[in-house]
Amino acid sequence: MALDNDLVKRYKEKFGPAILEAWTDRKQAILVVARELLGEIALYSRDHEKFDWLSDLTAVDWPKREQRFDIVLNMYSFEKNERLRLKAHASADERVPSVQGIWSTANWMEREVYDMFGVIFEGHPDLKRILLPDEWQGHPLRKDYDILTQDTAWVRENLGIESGQ
Amino acid sequence: MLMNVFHFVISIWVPLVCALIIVAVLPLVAGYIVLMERKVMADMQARLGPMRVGPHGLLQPIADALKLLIKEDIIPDEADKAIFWFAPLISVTAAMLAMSALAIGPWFQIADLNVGLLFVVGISALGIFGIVLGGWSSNSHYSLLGALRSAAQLVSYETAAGMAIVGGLLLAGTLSTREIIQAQNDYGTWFAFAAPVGFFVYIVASIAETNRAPFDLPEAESELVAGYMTEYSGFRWALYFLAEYTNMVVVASIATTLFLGGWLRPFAGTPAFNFLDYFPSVLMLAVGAYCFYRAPKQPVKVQSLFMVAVGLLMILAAIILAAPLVPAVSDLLPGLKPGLHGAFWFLLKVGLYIYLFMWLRFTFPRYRFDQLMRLGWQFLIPLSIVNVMGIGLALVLHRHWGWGHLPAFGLTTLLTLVVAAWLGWAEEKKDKVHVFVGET
Amino acid sequence: MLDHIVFYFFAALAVVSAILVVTRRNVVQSAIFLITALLATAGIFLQLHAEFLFIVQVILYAGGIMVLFVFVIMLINMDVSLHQVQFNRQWWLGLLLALVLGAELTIAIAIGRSHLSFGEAAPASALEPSTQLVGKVLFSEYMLPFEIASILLLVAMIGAVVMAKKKI
Amino acid sequence: MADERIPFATHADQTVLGADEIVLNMGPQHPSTHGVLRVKLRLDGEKVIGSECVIGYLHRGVEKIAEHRSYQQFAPYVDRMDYVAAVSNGLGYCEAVEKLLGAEAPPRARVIRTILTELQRIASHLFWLGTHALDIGALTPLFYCLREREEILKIFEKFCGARLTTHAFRIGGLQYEAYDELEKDVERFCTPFDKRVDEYESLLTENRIWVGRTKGVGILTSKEAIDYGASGPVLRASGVKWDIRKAMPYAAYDQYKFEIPTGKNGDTYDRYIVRMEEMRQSRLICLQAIENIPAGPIMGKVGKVLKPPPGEVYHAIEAPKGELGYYIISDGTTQPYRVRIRPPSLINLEAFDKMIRGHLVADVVAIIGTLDIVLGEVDR
Repeated sequence: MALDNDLVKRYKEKFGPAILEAWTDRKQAILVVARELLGEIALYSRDHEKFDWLSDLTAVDWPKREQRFDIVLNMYSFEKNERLRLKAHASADERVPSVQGIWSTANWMEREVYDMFGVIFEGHPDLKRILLPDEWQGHPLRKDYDILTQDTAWVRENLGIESGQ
Repeated sequence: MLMNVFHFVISIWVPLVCALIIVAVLPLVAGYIVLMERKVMADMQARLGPMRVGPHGLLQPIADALKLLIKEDIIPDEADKAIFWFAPLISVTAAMLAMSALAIGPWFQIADLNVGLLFVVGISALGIFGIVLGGWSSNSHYSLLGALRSAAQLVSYETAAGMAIVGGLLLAGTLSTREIIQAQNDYGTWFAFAAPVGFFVYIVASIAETNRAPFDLPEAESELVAGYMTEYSGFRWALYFLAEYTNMVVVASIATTLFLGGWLRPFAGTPAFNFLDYFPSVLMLAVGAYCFYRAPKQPVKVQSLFMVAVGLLMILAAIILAAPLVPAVSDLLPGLKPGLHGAFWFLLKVGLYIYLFMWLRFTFPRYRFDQLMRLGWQFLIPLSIVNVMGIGLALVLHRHWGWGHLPAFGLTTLLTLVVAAWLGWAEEKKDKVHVFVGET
Repeated sequence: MLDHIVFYFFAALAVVSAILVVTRRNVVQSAIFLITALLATAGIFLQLHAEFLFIVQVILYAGGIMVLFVFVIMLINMDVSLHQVQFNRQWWLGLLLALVLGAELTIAIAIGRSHLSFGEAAPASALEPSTQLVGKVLFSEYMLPFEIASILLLVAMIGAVVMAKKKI
Repeated sequence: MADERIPFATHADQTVLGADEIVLNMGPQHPSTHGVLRVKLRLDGEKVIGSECVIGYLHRGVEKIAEHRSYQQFAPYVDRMDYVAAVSNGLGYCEAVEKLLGAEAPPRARVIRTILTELQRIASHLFWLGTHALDIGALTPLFYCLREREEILKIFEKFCGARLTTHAFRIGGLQYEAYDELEKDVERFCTPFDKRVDEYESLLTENRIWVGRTKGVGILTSKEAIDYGASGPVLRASGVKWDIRKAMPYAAYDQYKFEIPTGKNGDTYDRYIVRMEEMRQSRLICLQAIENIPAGPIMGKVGKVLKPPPGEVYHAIEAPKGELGYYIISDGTTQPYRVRIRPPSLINLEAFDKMIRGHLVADVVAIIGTLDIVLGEVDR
């Protein structure tokens, strides 16, 4: 159900229209923000709202929606002992501002999101694949990436498995 | 012409036989030291160690040697073949050659050089070539780093060991191993008690010199895989291993000769302790009894037979060692007692010294290379130099000003310890400055 | 008779390895032959019953200086120097000079043979253990040169430390 | 003489001595990288001036598999991630799904879960101590640690039949009733255990070489630890007093008294001290827990077929390595729409490059050991 406590009020008063929605799910606060202002909102959350520890940064693929990717930031505040989840919507070719400058921990997490989803992060020092080999084609965690597409050239050359097509 | 050739052969057949024994027996002894090490390590780590080959793993060294003989000798292709083949030989020959000047017992000595101890130190210094050339010629990054490290370590710790030996030699006044032990006999106490700081420095330096225990940087498994031995396999690798264990025996023998009274029985002078003469045979009897006690418990028939055989062997050794104590036999062969018992005591002390090596290996973690060098250069070498000065002072006090033993040596040891404490404190203080504060 | 055999063996070994040091293309092999040459001279000292000199030669040259040689060879990478042409063109000039020098030497020995007076070889057993002998002489008659030499070495050591100090 | 730092980016090739730098390749096949981690070290002589971690050799695509499995079917996969602490992985996942369902495990199940998770924490720390000491050269602690760990694995085997990948818990509670001598076994293990920890400490804590090798090595200040998102012992050793078991209690942790050890200057020695103290605290928790395990059912009111209402949840627990988080999105079907697992080892590993700057090769091995990473969790 909709969430309207003073935290959300402060965000709305600071960023107004950029805060698109706010609701709680299983008693956890979720804030959907505009993609362009993600960097500023993250900085504001860290400095003013004391969410100084980025617990997790990941993405979710909703292929049916026009802006298919959800970039999810899970933040935690030591002082207030509270968690907040920021969400931003982005379509396949839109670039998301990187929060690596705000929390250094986001470096590898953003690289993994790029590796698994193909989301390009603006301002990331060296955005390249982290888990998969560099020459790998395709982004596995996308919903339209099924088992057959594993059968890439890289697998045939390096693992010596003939094509299953 | 035939006569002097014959005469020449007679005059040197004793050293020849000793040399033959050394070259033949040492690899076997090295093998059994490896077994002893694995058993002691296992015992300290709440496990059993090798038990499969022979009863209690007694045949393990033979099995290891056989395995190494059969294993393929891989030579890396761009390696410098000639030097790659030649390097382990240098190490082994240097280690074996160093054994020649050492006296196992009053009878058993290849050559009583009057530069005895210096010869041993000098020849074992040649061992560095084997390591350095081996590391370089195997043309791999890891072995080059390992060879560099071990060469630097050996060179710096040899100085410390050399100065510690000088400390002992001042007391002995001579370099020949036989006369050193004689000096300790006339002197009454072993030099370890007269120059304790020298003895301590020598222990630490000798551990570092044989690349063992807390100082085994060159083949630190976790960082450089196996240091200079990385590319060696099969018997060539075994040669390096043989060189290391022979070096350990050499270093232990130097310490026994110079500081622990060679083949002298503890409290050799005082007749009150003559019951110690029975100790060798009693020890052998005890080991024999243990073997008989364990024999029926062996799982396989042939192993229990083997245990019985070992038990009998121990009993036989006990009888041989007890022989000189029987008055009838001793006046028949006067030289028998010092010869046999001397060899036993010498080997017992060498064994205990090597046990100390192993004990340290299983309790201490490994030094980092810069700490190792700092310990060597800024603590051990200055300490050993101060120790030499201290011994000199003590000798002057004792011989010219007529002070007694205890006050002279006691005072100088105290002085050296004060200096050691100050050196340790200075190094501690300096340590703080060098801490790498990562503040990129 | 055995002494002659041993002496000629060591002498030949020293000469051959000295030549090999110069002619080898691989630097490490020439370093090894240099070590054998030094050990051969040490062998000759031993054969003359000068044990102390023998062991000092082994420790000092083979154990000390040559370790430094091999150390330096290992540190600087070898590929660069291997490709350079080992022999420059004037090698025959060098050979010529060597022959001239050799000729002069032999002539000088041949003429002056009568004036040279070799002390007759002392019997082996008569010699005192050489270590004490060298020790006594070194600290009695040659005290001054000993002190000067030690100061010289000290200066050299400090110089080396200062040069390498850039990084400590 | 403060030794000047060469910033990584500017003139990478120029080193202090002017000689070109060596790139040393450690792993993925290396005895001390705790699994298939490959580190490209850029060395100037012996000093490390830069590094790059290459991971992914053990990547099995756990998150992709989760989207094609039902909630119960995915539970065993979770044990295979951090295979050294499988029980706490399982606890995290089961509690996350229970939150998603809005169900709650019965008190008896919650207490037994706490006991097993704390035993798993001790086992994981024992394994860390053994391998960490072995990397730094101390051979003996490894065997003492494995001797104790064997006792714990025996308890797991009696409880759920498996020693390592246990799959001990089910969504909603427990599958098996605790075998009757569980309290006795845990007590037989716990009572002598603190003397055992004293045994390890006697070998290492005052050991001059151990202190020399670990003090001042791999320093991570509290500000940097928070910035790099470190969690668990790595964060607490830098002075941040935060533990999810106290901050957001789960299972039955709110019923027991225990302290959270923290260090001061965040070096390898402090992390060692923190983990040793944590083992003692876990032992206290177990002893308190086995005094009264409440009777009652062991399975909550959770149907055979799990269809959680659409929505999402993020549930984090205090795994031995740090905060292990599960972000699960359900679309109302029996299969989760998306399962994101926050791997504490991977996030702790990010601080590795900063920690080894300026140290020697031997310290790199010590720092990998002190981060206590398990490559199964890093790569997922």
